[in-house]
Amino acid sequence: MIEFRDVSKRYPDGTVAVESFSFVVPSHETVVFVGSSGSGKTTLLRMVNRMVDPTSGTVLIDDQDVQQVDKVQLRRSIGYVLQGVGLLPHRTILDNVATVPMLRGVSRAHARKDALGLLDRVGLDRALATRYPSQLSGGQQQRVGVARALAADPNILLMDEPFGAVDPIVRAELQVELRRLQSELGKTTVFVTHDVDEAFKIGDRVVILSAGGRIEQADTPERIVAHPANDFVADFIGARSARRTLRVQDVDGREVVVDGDGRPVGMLAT
Amino acid sequence: MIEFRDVSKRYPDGTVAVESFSFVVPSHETVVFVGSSGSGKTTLLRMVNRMVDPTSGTVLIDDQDVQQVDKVQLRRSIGYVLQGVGLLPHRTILDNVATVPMLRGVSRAHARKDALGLLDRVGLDRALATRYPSQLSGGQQQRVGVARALAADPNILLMDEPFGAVDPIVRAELQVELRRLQSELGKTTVFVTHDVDEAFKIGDRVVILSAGGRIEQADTPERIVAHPANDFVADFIGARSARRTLRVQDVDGREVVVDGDGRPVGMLAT
Amino acid sequence: MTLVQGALDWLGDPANWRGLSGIQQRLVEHLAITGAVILVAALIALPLGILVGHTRRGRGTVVALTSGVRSIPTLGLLTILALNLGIGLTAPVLALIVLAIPPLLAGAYAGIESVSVDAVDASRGIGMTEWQLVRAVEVPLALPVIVGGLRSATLQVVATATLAAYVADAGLGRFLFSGLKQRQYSEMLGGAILVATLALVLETALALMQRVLTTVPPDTGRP
Amino acid sequence: GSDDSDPLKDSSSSKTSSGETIVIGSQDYYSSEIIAEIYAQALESADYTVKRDFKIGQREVYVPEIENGSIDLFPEYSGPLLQYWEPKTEARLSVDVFDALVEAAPKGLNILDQSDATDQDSYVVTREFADEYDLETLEDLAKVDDKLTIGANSELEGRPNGPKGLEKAYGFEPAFTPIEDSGGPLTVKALKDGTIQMAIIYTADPSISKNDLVALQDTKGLFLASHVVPVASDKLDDDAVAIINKISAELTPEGLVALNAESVDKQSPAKDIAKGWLADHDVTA
Amino acid sequence: MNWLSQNTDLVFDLTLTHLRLSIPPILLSLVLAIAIGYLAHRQRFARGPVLTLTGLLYAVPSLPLFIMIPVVFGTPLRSGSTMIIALTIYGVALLVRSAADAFGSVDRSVHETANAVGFSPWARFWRVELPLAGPVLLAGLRVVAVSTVSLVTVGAVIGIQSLGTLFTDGFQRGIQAEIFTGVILTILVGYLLDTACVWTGRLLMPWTRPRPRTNSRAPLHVPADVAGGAR
Ligand SMILES: Nc1ncnc2c1ncn2[C@@H]1O[C@H](COP(=O)(O)OP(=O)(O)OP(=O)(O)O)[C@@H](O)[C@H]1O
Ligand SMILES: Nc1ncnc2c1ncn2[C@@H]1O[C@H](COP(=O)(O)OP(=O)(O)OP(=O)(O)O)[C@@H](O)[C@H]1O
Ligand SMILES: [Mg+2]
Ligand SMILES: [Mg+2]
Repeated sequence: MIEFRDVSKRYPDGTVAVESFSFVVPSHETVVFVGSSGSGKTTLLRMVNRMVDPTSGTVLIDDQDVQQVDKVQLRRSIGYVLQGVGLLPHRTILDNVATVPMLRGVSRAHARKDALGLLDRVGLDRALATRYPSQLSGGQQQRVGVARALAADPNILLMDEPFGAVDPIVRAELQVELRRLQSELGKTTVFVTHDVDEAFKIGDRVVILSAGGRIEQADTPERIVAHPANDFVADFIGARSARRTLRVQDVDGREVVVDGDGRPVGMLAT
Repeated sequence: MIEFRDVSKRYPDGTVAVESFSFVVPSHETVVFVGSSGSGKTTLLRMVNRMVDPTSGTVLIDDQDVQQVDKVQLRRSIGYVLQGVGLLPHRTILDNVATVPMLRGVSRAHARKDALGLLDRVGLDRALATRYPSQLSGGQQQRVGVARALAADPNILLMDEPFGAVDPIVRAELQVELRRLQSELGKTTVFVTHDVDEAFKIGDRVVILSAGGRIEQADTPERIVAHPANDFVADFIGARSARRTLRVQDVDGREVVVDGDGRPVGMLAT
Repeated sequence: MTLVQGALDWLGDPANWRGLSGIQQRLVEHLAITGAVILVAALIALPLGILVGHTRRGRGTVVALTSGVRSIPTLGLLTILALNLGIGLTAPVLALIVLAIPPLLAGAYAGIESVSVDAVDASRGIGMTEWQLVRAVEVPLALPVIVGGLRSATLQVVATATLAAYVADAGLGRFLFSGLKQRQYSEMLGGAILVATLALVLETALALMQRVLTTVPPDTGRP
Repeated sequence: GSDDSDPLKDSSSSKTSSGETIVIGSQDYYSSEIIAEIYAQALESADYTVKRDFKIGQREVYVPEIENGSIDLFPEYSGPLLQYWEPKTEARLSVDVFDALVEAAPKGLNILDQSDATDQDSYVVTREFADEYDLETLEDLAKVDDKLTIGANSELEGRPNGPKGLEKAYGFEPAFTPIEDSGGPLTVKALKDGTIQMAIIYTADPSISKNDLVALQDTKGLFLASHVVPVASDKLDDDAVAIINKISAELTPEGLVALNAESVDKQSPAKDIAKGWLADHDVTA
Repeated sequence: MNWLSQNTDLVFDLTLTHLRLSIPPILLSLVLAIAIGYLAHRQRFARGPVLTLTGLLYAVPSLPLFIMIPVVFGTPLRSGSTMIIALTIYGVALLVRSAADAFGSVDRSVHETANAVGFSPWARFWRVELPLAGPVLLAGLRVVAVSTVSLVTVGAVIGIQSLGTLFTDGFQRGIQAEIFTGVILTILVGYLLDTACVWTGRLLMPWTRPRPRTNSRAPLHVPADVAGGAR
């Protein structure tokens, strides 16, 4: 369980990124923070592993204040997938995944063996193990990033727009994979994105943020779609837009679901 | 009207990118070529403005063989939005848009005046005119790319994954804008993408390609969704996947359309 | 071209290679001066450059400083130092150290700074200490650029170490000065050829080293 | 000796510059520059047009330019100049050297009257060192059992009065260290530091007395007598020659040391020193 | 400062002479390096040899170079032309790699774009490639400017007047103030030309000006740093 207790963050240059944010991420759940650029998502996420220290308020993990924990130890115990992946370009895929266990003192041979298993887990061919990050496609790199975050078998997983840089098709694949992983592993996960559709696809619970880390609505995806809390949320999720107002159309005897502009979205399951 | 008449392209290194491709793009229509990476989309597109010359076969524009036209002149007469925008980083937005008319000999003052009008047209604030490309967001740059392609008032518009690099939200906006523009201007347009959803949103007609520029199906979006021509197409558009098999679910009294995984997609219009 | 022929003859005469002021001895002296200078300069410049690159502090100062130091005329510096320190190797070695510091420093901080911000942030994020970050990420990734700085420094020092002969009985510069003053132009040109050859050899060795140290494979595009 | 392939010999075509302008050169040596400046100001006050081309490196660089006529007037030193043209010369005494020099001068160059003022190479040691070994002449150096190192411009190493010449004339060969300041302060400092024991310093250099150095007598005639002597091209007319000769007549050995002292101690520019000297001496023809 | 007060004229003259000797080689080496660098950039096979060769020119000590130039070019030894040729050679040695890198730094896609919108190859070079290579070229040019100014002083050893004359003269006469004046003025002249380069760059390349609204670090080009010093 991660608890944000009235946290605020003002950066040295005066920007107030987050103001009085309180929220509890229950254990084994996936919570998605979604909001437009600059709404403070990354700042909030990084408070959990102390990459950012709040100016006021506290963050607690299983009721322990993270300020009491050594930074380096804390970070080694939390899986973190960064906004820009950030693999080490001079290490092979395998060694990238094995980094954290090795930092924690696991022997190289052992760490590598475990890393191989993780590659399978995130759906990467073992043949890629000896490649370098630059020799992988964007989607493959993202998978390595996830494998690295899982390597220390952390209870908590922080993911900062992990699929931001990949194209829509690969992105859709990765989203499906992630859901599979989550159902298998059941980590407490905080996932950050500014794509509402992605949030709906991934989150057990979605938190819609406006500037300064203000919570506009926090609920399950279906309930947010069905009952947006206010105009901000309705606009943000495009509740009134053509792409969300669907209807069913008959095309040569089959029921095609089309959006407000008549563009096909899918078929009605029969 | 653009006609591909049995064109093939074999690159010097032996790669056969396109083999015996024939297709007619009717005037004032938007045709989308969609296919996975390496299926020859870019190669086909570039045959139109002779950035690539086919190894065999002919490309005709309004029944004239493009091989008969001077390359440089041809390119100046066709609007081209490149995979990756490709603005000139050392010229202001205005001068970027005015480039082609100026190359064609229009006076600088005149070209700039016209360019201002084009900024309005693609929905860009005139205040951005004196900025440089790097000072714009990805989505704004894409709009400039489109404005530049329109600057010479071409009859033909070639667009190569113009929205490939922007994030999903901006991408959706740009797709809507492009449809508006198309309905206003009615240019003969060839649009290339590897995102099926984008193809369905933009194309009057969608051509699904497999390796070597082979046409798997060419039809309207609805008909492709309703009746995929073969397994390749069905797989490619994900006809059997969770995201296309929708159903309607009641959430607190409202009809939410959810996909096969139970994730909300939109509301049923009433 | 008789001049070049003369230089080659001078180089080819075994008598010129032997003895306390022979080519062999001068080559050794020249190399020793170069080595000592580079070593001392590296001990000063590399840690400083790495610190600046790592902390991202004081970059402006260092840039201004290196550009200023770079514009100090070595001949002027040498004369001032010599007037105060006397003849011998101290003054030229000091002047050469000053000359070698800017490229080494620039190589070090630019190398560290060129390491991708994402990789650095990620390394912190997964729990590396600052020291581990420097040792295991920043320095290895910066090495090619650092060695690039070393290459320029070496090239400059080898060429400029000839000035040592202005105030000391050492190095290949002796052939240049005495050749000039005694109108033995073949000797002078021969000396120059020796300096350039030495530079070529060192340059090639360092280029090889740079290649070996480049741990990141080239981007091969599609896998 | 000189290579056959001397790149400087024909480096520019020999033509005299246009009109009346007299080009005066000087060595890259402050004392030479002062004398050249005296020539220049004296000629100017006699309404000659003068162009100054001072501080031209060493003899190897400027003599070819005198020979090819790009320089018309140059204050030289009789001994070294003779050795430049006649490396094997046997002349040592003042008059012999002058006569030989007039002989040796290439066609088109005139050696004007030599001055009493001398500025010649001499081997100096510190007073301490001289006392320790009781040195007066170069011959006495044979007594020194310690290491003996000469510091001087690198050209000395190959010259007949360098280490090899000492060996031939006096029977001992010292080590050599180049110091490229023509016997300037660095050389003096090296002497005092004991990094060298012996140096070549010009006799007119005020630093000899200032630093209490001892010039050892050259009993075997290693050095040629070296008087200040103007070298002139045919472009100088009789009046001009008369003025220059008058200057040579007025310039005494002590006078030259005084001029040099003014440059080094008072740090005055050559222009001012020359002006002061001309105010005290009448050189009008 | 006794010396300085008596010699302001001399110092002023020498500073001007110094500038006169510095500026032509800087400009000449720019032009030559652009030509050679572009060639090295376009002809992949030529790149390695051309860059190594020109780079090595920098290792030729200056004194022998001064002697060789009259032989090869027929200029009088003790002349501005000899100096300018020598410094141009060093400038080219420093700048060719920068120039090749500069053209290399121009995004391939820009090249594509220029073709696609209908630039002729000639227009593409002048109006797209050269301006875009500008920033990296400028970075190289700044190094050349500073090192040229510092190298001019070496000419004093063979009698070419410049601020370096103050070193040799001050050395002989034991006047430290004179040497210091020379050193400081050399640094100042270097700074002056460096600043001139920067301002010219800003003027000619408005798109590189520091701009508001972006708080990202200045684009980093690893310095082509092979600068400075005299041989
Ligand atoms: N180190 C910093 N110093 C100053 N301001 C910062 C810093 N980091 C972030 N900010 C500012 O704080 C605000 C919130 O930033 P944050 O990165 O948390 O937003 P975000 O929601 O993650 O945005 P994005 O979707 O663009 O990643 C922004 O206005 C940002 O400019
Ligand atoms: N200049 C070239 N030389 C050699 N092969 C090439 C060249 N350009 C493209 N190809 C190859 O031709 C095939 C088709 O390339 P093309 O760029 O047309 O594909 P695409 O459908 O546009 O792919 P993408 O979606 O990745 O842009 C690919 O196998 C590609 O590797
Ligand atoms: Mg963020
Ligand atoms: Mg393509």
